[in-house]
Amino acid sequence: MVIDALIAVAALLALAPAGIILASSPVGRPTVYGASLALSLALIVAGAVSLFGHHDSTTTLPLGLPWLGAHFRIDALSAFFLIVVNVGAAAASLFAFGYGKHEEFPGRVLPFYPAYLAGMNLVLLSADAFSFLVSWEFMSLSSWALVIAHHHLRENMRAGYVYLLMASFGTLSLLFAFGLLAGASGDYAFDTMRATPPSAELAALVLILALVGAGSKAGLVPLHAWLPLAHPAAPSQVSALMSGVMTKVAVYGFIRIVFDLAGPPAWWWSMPVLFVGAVTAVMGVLYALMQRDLKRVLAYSTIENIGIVFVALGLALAFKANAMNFAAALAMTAALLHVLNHSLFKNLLFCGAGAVLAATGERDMEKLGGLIHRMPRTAFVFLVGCAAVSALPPLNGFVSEWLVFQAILLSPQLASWGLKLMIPAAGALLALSAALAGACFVRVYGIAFLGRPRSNAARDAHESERVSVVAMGLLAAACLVLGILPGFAIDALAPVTYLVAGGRMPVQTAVEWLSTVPIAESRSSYNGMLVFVFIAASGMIAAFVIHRLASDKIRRGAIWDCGFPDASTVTQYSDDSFAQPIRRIFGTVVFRAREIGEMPTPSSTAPARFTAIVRDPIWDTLYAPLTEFVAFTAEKLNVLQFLTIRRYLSLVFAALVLLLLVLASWP
Amino acid sequence: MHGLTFDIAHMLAGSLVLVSFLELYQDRLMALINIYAVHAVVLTLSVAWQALIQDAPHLYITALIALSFKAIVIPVALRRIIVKLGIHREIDNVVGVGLAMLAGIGLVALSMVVMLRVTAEADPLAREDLAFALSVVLLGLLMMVTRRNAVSQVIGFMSLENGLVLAATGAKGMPLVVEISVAFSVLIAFIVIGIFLFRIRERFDTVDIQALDRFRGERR
Amino acid sequence: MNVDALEAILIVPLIAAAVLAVLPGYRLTASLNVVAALATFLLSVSLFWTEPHSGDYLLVDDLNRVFIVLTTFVALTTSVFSASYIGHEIAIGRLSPRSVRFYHAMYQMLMFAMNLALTANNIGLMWVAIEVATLTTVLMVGIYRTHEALEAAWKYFILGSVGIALALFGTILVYMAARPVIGEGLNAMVWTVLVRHAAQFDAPLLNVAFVFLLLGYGTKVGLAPLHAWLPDAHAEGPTPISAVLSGLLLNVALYALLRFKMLLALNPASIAPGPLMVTMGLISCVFAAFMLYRRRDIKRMFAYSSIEHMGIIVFAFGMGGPIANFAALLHMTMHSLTKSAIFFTVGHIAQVKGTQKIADMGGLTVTNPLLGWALVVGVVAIAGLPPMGIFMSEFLVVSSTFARQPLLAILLAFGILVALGGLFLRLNTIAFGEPRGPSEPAHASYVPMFAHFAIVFAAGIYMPPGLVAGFENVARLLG
Amino acid sequence: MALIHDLLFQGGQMLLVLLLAPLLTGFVRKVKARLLRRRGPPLLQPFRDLARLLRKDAVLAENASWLFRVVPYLMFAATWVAASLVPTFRSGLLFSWTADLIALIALLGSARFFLALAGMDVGTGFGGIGASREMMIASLAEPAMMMIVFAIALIAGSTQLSTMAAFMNSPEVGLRVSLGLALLALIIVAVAENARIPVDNPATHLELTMVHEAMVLEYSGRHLALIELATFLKLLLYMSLIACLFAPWGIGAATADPAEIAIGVASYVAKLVAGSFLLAVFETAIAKMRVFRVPQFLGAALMLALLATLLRFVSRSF
Repeated sequence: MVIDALIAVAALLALAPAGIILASSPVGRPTVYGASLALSLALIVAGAVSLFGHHDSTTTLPLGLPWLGAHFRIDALSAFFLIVVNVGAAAASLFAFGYGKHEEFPGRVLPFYPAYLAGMNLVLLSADAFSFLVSWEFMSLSSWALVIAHHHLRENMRAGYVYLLMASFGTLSLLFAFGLLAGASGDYAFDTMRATPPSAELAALVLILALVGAGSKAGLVPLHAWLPLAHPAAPSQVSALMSGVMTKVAVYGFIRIVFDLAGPPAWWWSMPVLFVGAVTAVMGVLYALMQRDLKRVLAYSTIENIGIVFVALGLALAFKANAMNFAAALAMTAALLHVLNHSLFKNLLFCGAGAVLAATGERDMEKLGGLIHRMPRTAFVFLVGCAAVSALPPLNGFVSEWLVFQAILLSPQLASWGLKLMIPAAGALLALSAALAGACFVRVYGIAFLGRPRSNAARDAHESERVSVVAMGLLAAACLVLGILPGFAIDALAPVTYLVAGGRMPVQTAVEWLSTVPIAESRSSYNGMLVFVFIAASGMIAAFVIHRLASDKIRRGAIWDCGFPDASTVTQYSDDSFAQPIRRIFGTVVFRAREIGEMPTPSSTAPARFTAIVRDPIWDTLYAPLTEFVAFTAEKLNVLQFLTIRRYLSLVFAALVLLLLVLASWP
Repeated sequence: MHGLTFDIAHMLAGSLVLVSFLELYQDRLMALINIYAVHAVVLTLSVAWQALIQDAPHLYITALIALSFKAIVIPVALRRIIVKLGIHREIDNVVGVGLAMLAGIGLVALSMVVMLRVTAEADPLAREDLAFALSVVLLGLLMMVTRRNAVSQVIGFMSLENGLVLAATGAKGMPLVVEISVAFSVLIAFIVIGIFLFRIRERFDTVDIQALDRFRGERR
Repeated sequence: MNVDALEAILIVPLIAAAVLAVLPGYRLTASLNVVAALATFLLSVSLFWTEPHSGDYLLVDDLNRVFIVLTTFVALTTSVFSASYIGHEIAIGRLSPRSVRFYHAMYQMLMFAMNLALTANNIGLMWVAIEVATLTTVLMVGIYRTHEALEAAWKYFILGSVGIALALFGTILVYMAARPVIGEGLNAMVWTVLVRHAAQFDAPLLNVAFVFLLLGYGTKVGLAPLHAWLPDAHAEGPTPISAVLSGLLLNVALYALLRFKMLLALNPASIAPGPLMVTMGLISCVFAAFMLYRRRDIKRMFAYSSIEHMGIIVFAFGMGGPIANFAALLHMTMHSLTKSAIFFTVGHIAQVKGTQKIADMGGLTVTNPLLGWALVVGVVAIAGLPPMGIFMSEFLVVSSTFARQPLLAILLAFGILVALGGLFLRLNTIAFGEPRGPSEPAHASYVPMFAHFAIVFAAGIYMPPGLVAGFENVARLLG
Repeated sequence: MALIHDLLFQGGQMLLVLLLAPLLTGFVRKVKARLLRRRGPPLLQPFRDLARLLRKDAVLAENASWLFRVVPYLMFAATWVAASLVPTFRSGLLFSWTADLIALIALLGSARFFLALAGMDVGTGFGGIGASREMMIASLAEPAMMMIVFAIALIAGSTQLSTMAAFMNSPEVGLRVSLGLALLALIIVAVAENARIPVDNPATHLELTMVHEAMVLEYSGRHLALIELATFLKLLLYMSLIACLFAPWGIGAATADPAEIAIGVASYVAKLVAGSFLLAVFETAIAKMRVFRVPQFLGAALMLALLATLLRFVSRSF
């Protein structure tokens, strides 16, 4: 199987130079995106076959490190992520099939797009440290090229720069982790690493390094700084991939290293993961609430969801360390299911944002509005996405979060008191982030799609291409299906959880009425399908009854608005004003948010001004000092470029004397 | 008989160090050049003596080069240059003489410490010789970094190189000594000519190397 | 008389130098230059199967075979590049026909000197060869006769001479150490003999010798704080010379250093050379990384990047061990190829833009796509990003070091990261963004640069077993 | 046979809540009026209002989208389903496993989500105010509610309402600090969720003080009726939730004979009466607070609930 997958990846790689050649020709876009679509479908098949066929397949090519060769392997874990990645890739390609028409520099997108897909797939396939890191960094590099595709915009270049630096930083810390796992002898193959787990303290170090390395790519706070810059900068189908899929590849890297290679976890391992995850979840959604840029909101919401995934992973670690394999399986299932769900609806949302961008040329929500009338289909699928990301039943986002909560409720059986107290606290933060996410997406949808258009661009927006809408529609359908029939996905995940968490959940599809019962029906159960049916049924019954027995007449009238309707669209609630209550409650603490209102004196005709100032604490405290340090050091050292020859000679002289002194003092 | 030969070689090498100190002390260019001539002469003597006691005739060539080129040609050329440049009365040093001397003494001590760790079965003559050679080299470098004027820096370099020749000749039966001394003479000739060229081309109004640095690539 | 390949790779450049010194007309001389370089390259390749005798003066072993082939190959590609480069220089009248004749003669002279230094079996001869190489490059750096060029040449000359002097003193000391064991005369300077008896040498003397050799040849390698000559010499000389300097001369000096390191490694009583090299390598790497940020001259920037990479290589050799040595050799090879290719690109860019000032360059991928993307590829490669070859060596260095000396590895990684930041900061403005500055269509010779990039790329993906075996063998030699 | 039996009960429950909800609101209003020395509207007034609204035509703003018309049905359906899944007089409902307590809360969350969207659909200032404040309140009330669920579920070892009720009925509950805190928090959350004084005033006509009312300002006719009914249902839901969690006395088991069921119904009605009486007293006793005092109010609930969750371990660890 892995051979076939590699062939598909090779085809993707071969597509890249074809992209260079075809970029200028009209057939370029259909060829590249069509081929990418076909190949990612093929890779989905490969992943599905090896996931449901329950057999690993490995191969070694004479590439990469000479004495090692490039090891490739598909086991349950990589098979699952292969499916996730390529479902996202297929959807994005289909979307780009139509959307790519709006691309102004196809020459800077088409070559790198398939290369990027190939990079992500290779990360999942590779089974030795070198190929893993090569693919990892290649993935970053190709996505960097896509981020700076529109290089004439300064902020894009800056985004790309920050992104590349953070990516290399992450790669280096992963490199350290692998260095520890491989030892001085340099056995970089995953099998040998697995066979010889490191000592306890080294393993702990590996955990931290993996958390930093994979976390910087997944966007864990405080290493997330690049993400909200880079994801929006790229073309939308690429943003969808970066947010929906690449972050999942990072999650894969974390699971692979920590759960698979680093040996049995210690009891405290879960603590940093839980802490970082919970903080990330809340911070991410709070950031999202403060943004005006549509795509940036989505990027920050990605950070939030990654936080949720890592909380679930932390739970899995805790249970695994306590040999509660079954609970570990539950937590891991929750994490993986959320990975899948998020990849679906975030893909959908970014595609929708892309459609809006193409239709209006605007990413600033303050200039949108009323799009539900202009682009109804996009509006509908986007609404589904918003509901899913806000974890509303009966959609898929809710199922995974529900599973996370179920896992949290198993925490009392843990041995350590620290965890007993920490996990519910993390749960509180999780609940908070879920509620805030609801607020965030009411804001997004209400401002961008509802209300009255706030700019001419929004007024004469047009529905996006049919094929793009189809792509989004498929994603929306997937969100609904996974929401009402999660059992099948959960059962499919069993081999994965068995591999990495050492246990499996009870078979869900065997439960009557196909409801989801993680532990026992007396304990907790949820049946998305029935909820869906009941809501639909009772809603329709109500409608039917009312329309029959009471009135079904509609009269259109002017806006009521308590009798003072104002024609100008600026009197609508703006995104800032919507966020104001939450900014006041949380922002004053987290973002040192301040509101400055200037009221003109009576009789003066000056307008009243209101400005809200929100600072990014993490950038101010972490990144700004770092950059200043580098700039400062460079400035100071730069003096050495401008010395006289005599001073240079004195340097040599000093070095000589110093070394002689060393010799003289040598024992 | 070994004692006497040893003492003379020792004496000559030591006096070379002494002359280096004199150079370090002397801050008038004209006088400095004269002392350098002396330096070269002493070197010639010690090389000749080595040639005698090692009965290695090819060392006489080295001695000859040292005498003719370093003791006569170069000093004469340098005198002409500095007279032309009108800097023959200039006083030139960065750090005070006293400080320079102190540093020099420190360097000599250092070289002694480093060299005397050498186990004795490497024969004593070589060992002493090396110690002195090393101190001459270090003093030459010290001179280069404590003088601002190109001429005195060249002199510093040349006395450094004298130290090398001293070491090379002290090393019994070392091949290629002649070639090396020739090569170095060429090098020095290059340097002197370089200074001279710059003067002739009216490109730099002084041989002070800082003048060169005004034309550095990236001005601040 | 019969001449075997070993002597031939010395004689051919020598003759070529003599001929080129008298021939007029740059087209003819340039092509002759290429032909001579090609001949030398082929001869050096033949060294692999013809097993030439190693006498008292010359030798071929696995160590210098690698260096020789690399040197002659880059020399060949550079000569091809320099043909088109010099053509342009003459066209705009920056070089007179006379100076071109001189340039070509010097080029072959340099090749001769470097080959001699690499094949010398006699440490005295090696020293002479490196001195000659230095002097020729000094003359070539100053060839433009501008203030800056002369100043750079002068700086190079003074610092180089001091370095030479120190190296000579070290060489003499080695002889002194060897003499009591081996006896007077030539043998005590013959490399193969020295290695055989290294164990009995007098350790303290050897230590002093190594200090002087480290500083002397380290000056040529461009280790901080002995690097001062390097950036200006790269920036002010003709670009082919910058390519040769970065790609080859630094390697040659490094080669000399390695020889003596092996000597010390064989002597148990002497100090371990490793720590010294590791320290200097680390200093150079981090220092150069920071120096990248404030550069305004594109060639000077890449010169500093050369210092950084030399630092990494010396660091790796200092760490020692099969993996680190292998990585260091690989890194050295990849760096030579990449950096010379970058200088090819930069040379053409400078000609297209009519300046070396980074401030006047912008949006190259728009105005001259091929050159611009070539630069991007080069920077990606030199910054150690996959799938280029340097990533493999950096991967091996960092990971193997981290398992042994975590702190050192972190410092090195920090240097690498800072350097990456500096390089891409400039690349962003040069290759991307709105086009800036004048730009005329490039009539460049793309073959050399893309040949190099192709090799570097291939090496990053797949290394032929033969090459690997050779490298591993050498790595074992270096201990 | 058993299935039909269960189906019967489930259907009965659905109709029961539908009928009981307006009655409850009417009763609360009546009591409040009495407390204010007014005669107040008759008990069945809510039914009359609903009927009147249903008969009228719906007037929509000309730029109201399809979402605006769908939301009332969605909201009503979600709330109704949720309400009919809370054990009232008999646990072990047929479909009780369809959604546990967490899912119930989430269902109410979806109802709120869509109502807030509807508030922003027409693009007026008031709708925005309402939506934004509603979501602000929810963003604090939901986590608090979730914490309450944790506190109880960690003790009862289940999030299944029937099981929880059965457990709270059993002697092993004992008297726990954390349960007390949870109850307090739950009451606060219930007050906030149902837009009662002091968080919001259901009877206000001063727009700026409105939260819930501001959202539905544009609604009329049958749509308004459905929203009203949904809010009635929500109040009932929370009351019966508190009842079945903290006063589960008399709730009939799944295997209950008619006598027990009669007891169950009686006790249920009694609980509702008591609850609504307390609510009325509470509402008349205190004044509405400024919107930006609400966060402190709900924050207190969140803290209480979190405290309850953590105290669970010390109160009695088993």
